[in-house]
Amino acid sequence: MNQATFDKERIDPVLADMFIPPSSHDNETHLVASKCNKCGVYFFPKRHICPNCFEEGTLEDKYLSNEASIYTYCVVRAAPVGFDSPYILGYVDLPEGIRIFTMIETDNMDDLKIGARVRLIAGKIRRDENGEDVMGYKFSVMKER
Amino acid sequence: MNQATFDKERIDPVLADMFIPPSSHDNETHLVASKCNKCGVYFFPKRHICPNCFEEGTLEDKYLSNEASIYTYCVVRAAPVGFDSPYILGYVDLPEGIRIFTMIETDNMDDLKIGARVRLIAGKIRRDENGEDVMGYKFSVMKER
Amino acid sequence: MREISIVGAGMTKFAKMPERDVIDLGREACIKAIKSSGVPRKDIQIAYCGTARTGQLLNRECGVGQTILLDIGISGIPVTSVGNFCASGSSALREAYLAIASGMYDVALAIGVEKLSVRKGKGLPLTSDGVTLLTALGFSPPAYFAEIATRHMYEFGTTEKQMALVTVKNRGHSRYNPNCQYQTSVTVEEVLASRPIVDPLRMLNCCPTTDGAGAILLCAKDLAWKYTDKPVDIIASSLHFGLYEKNKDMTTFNSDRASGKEAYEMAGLGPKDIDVAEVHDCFSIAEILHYEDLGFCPRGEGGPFVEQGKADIGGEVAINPSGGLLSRGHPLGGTGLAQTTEIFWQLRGEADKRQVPGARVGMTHTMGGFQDSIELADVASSCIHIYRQGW
Amino acid sequence: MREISIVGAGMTKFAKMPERDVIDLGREACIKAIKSSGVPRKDIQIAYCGTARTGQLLNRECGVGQTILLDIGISGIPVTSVGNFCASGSSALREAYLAIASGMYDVALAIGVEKLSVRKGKGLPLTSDGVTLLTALGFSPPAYFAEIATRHMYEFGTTEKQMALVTVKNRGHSRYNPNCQYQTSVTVEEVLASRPIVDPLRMLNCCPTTDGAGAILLCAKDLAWKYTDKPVDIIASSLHFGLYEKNKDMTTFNSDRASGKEAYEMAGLGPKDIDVAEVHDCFSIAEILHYEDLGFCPRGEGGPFVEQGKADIGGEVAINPSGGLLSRGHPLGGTGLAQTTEIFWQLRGEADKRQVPGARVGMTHTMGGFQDSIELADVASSCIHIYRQGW
Ligand SMILES: [Zn+2]
Ligand SMILES: [Zn+2]
Repeated sequence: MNQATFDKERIDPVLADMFIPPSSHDNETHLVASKCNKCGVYFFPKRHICPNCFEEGTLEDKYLSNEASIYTYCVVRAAPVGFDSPYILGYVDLPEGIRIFTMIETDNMDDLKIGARVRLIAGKIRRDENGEDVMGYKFSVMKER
Repeated sequence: MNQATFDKERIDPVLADMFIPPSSHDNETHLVASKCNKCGVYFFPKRHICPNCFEEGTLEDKYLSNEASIYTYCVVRAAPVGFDSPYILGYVDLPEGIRIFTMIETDNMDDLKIGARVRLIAGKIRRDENGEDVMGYKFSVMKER
Repeated sequence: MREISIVGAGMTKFAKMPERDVIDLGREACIKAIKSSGVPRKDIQIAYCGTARTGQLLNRECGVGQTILLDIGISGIPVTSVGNFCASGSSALREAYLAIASGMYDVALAIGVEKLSVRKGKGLPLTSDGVTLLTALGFSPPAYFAEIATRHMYEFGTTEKQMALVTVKNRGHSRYNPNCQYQTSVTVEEVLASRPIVDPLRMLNCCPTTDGAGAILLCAKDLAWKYTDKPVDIIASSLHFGLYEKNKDMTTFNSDRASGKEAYEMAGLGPKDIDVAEVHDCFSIAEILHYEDLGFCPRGEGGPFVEQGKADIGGEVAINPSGGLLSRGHPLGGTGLAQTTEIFWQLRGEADKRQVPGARVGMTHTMGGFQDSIELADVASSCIHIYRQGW
Repeated sequence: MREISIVGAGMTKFAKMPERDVIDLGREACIKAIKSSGVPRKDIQIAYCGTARTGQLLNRECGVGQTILLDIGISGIPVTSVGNFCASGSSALREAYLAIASGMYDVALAIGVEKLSVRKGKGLPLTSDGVTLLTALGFSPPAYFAEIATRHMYEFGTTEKQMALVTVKNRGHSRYNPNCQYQTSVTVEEVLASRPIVDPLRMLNCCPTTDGAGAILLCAKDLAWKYTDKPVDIIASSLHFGLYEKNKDMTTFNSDRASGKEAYEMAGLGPKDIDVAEVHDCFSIAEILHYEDLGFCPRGEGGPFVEQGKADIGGEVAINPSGGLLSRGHPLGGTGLAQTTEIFWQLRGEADKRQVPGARVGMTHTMGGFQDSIELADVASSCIHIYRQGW
């Protein structure tokens, strides 16, 4: 998604601290994780204390990789209020040793499979009570080359 | 309260099964209790099974006495939404061996004391969201003769 | 530890009952449990009440147990509310069990109840407590179990037909259980033609929304003979919060494996010793994982296990002879003690046309609940009890 | 029964903290309790979390404990939510105590937490769970305690000044407790001039709305020495649902009398043996009744007891040296384990300027909750623990 079309005002407040949307400085979307400078482990979303080291002050903000692969997925057809069905949910594996729950989009349902490569984007997640788009991060299935 | 001025439509649904408001047949208000035909004990509000006898089918509907005496009381000055402060709450003792929680009204605060005689009436309890009166039962302090 | 026996059990019919409240349901289950037990009410020394959603749905977060007991003439004893998502009723049983095991109490009552039919959003999946982040991204419990199904199908070749067969088996059992919300059989074709909810799960792969209650009277085993000549012993009680790990294998529930392992060790038994089990078939794929996680079959063989009839009454182990959650419905806090009631009846030979022949050892299993974790996936609780004929 | 000791305790400051959520509060209390204890996290085998209103206020009815623990790297153990109105935190401690007493677990964590400042109706009295009928008639907890006050004044000549002196005493203690919401002293005149809430109770007779958490680490006494050379033993734990009776004397709480009697018997001690007690002064009149119901003075003499300084630090028994609910505030599920934390510090001599000299035996007491009963009046739960220096 081009930053020109991305309205930061419409980001779901619940997700706001979890990612950096594209901007005029940086056309990429970034997930913001905590990395422990003692044990080296990443956590997403950010944590208050490293659960391994159990010490204050070992966590730093880090961007996660923007490419991942699908561990599993499903297609939601009976959607919660505000979500347009069908939509895809799944878990994707990142190189930092993290698997995260996310919405997934694809142009072609045939490309949706376990192991498929996906790329982080910012985009519409749902509609609010007024029918306006609510934005967040999600992953998009990459075209095979 | 005269039945002519009592609007049954405005009875709080939560209290509706607990009392009979005055009508053209009967100018009195009545609290409807359960009486166990086995152990003889009264319960108010009505119960589904006698807690003493623990058998189905021993309970019958009975009207309670309309006069009682104040066991204790308080004057509410910080009122919940819909209630007009100040108002009086208390526990009153009935001849059937029942003490019940109720709103109390009086023309003269000097008459409000432990042991004072009170009489059952139907009347306004609170206002709903639209400011309309919501009706129920309460007790009124009787003039000393 | 002290040996503990169940001496009475009772449950309401499970159904959508708009005219009945949660107190009314709990009262009926308690009256049935007490009257079936021969235990005088004055002997009951402590009670626990399991609920998962009465605060949010009915503004009754505490005191449900107290109100139910007051209604049947019991007051003055310790009463505590217990919550653990779908294992809330089972957790109430477990706290009652621990209270007797401590030696401080001899006779306890466990209640589990819920009224789910009042929730808004009819036809939409029930969400889990406190999962704000997940919900913002479109999460629901059926989506979670559908993701598990996708991966299980990928790794082990599990089929939609095998998932359908779980429903077919359990709905078949339900024909003989008047306490179920659904009491009719269905075919594989009907399951596969039912409304898609979250691919690969369809409506008939999902348990329905229901109201209901169960109650269990238990006591120290040495007192059980005062009340009954057919006590059912609780020989294991285990509970585990999910073992949340990075990159956890999602085709298995660590929590269930941990609870199962502990329960078998405590009972001194193994999966082959279980004659009848009521397991948490909230979705048909869940029951397939439970076969594996509870050791009834090897990893990945849950699909063939149901397909070959090994989970039937008369198979290797009778799974969900009551009809399970898929037939009875799933009123969160109500489910666990309905399961225990079924096993109580099964082990006493009182299960009528759905009786598992020769059932001597039984198991109940509830699990569920989600943490608001984007990164770590498991369920928030898994509770297992093992029971044996005590006479 | 197994002997049980507390080896760690922690609490947050109690205050209105709009920027902090219930998980954040619970995490801080747990980290403090664990770090104060020397217990490695892997040794913790079971946990209970007490909350009373997180479902209704925060849509988190189950799983608060799991989420807190996940945040500090603990998963896979049994975790259960416990509710009991104002005694929810104390009930979590009690379940942890029973779990260890059963012999099934050796080390347990009890958490109590609540975030009340999010509730709507600022300045209005907090209502109780599930009291639909009472609420329809204008009920609120301060009204109930005001009715008790009216009758107590009538029967025993208790005065508004005596009630004010409870507040004056507790607010006086609060000056030395940095964990209290209010940390300033007040005079009798200020109490009597404060805003009327429900006659005869005024604003300063009522505890404030607050957020906060406490956490307690406990273990079998024979293991305590591994972790600390100053364990605090729990020598009694009792809980009672009100004894709902017709025409019950409302100047005494049957539930408190039952819990007190049982706790003293279990401890083998009497009221004279208690050096320091944290009791449930939700309203000043309540503390006066507690003096009587817990046996610190005869029936009807609670007013003179406080007036004569017998409840002061240095008096017959130091009541609420922390400042009590009247100073600390009362976040329902948070209160009980803040009380236990205070007693842990008092018995270890770590209570700084509010230290009760020579305190060896302590008590905590929480009570509250209402049933939707027009006819029968009592509170829904009363929970008492007695503690003794364990070294
Ligand atoms: Zn670390
Ligand atoms: Zn009777």
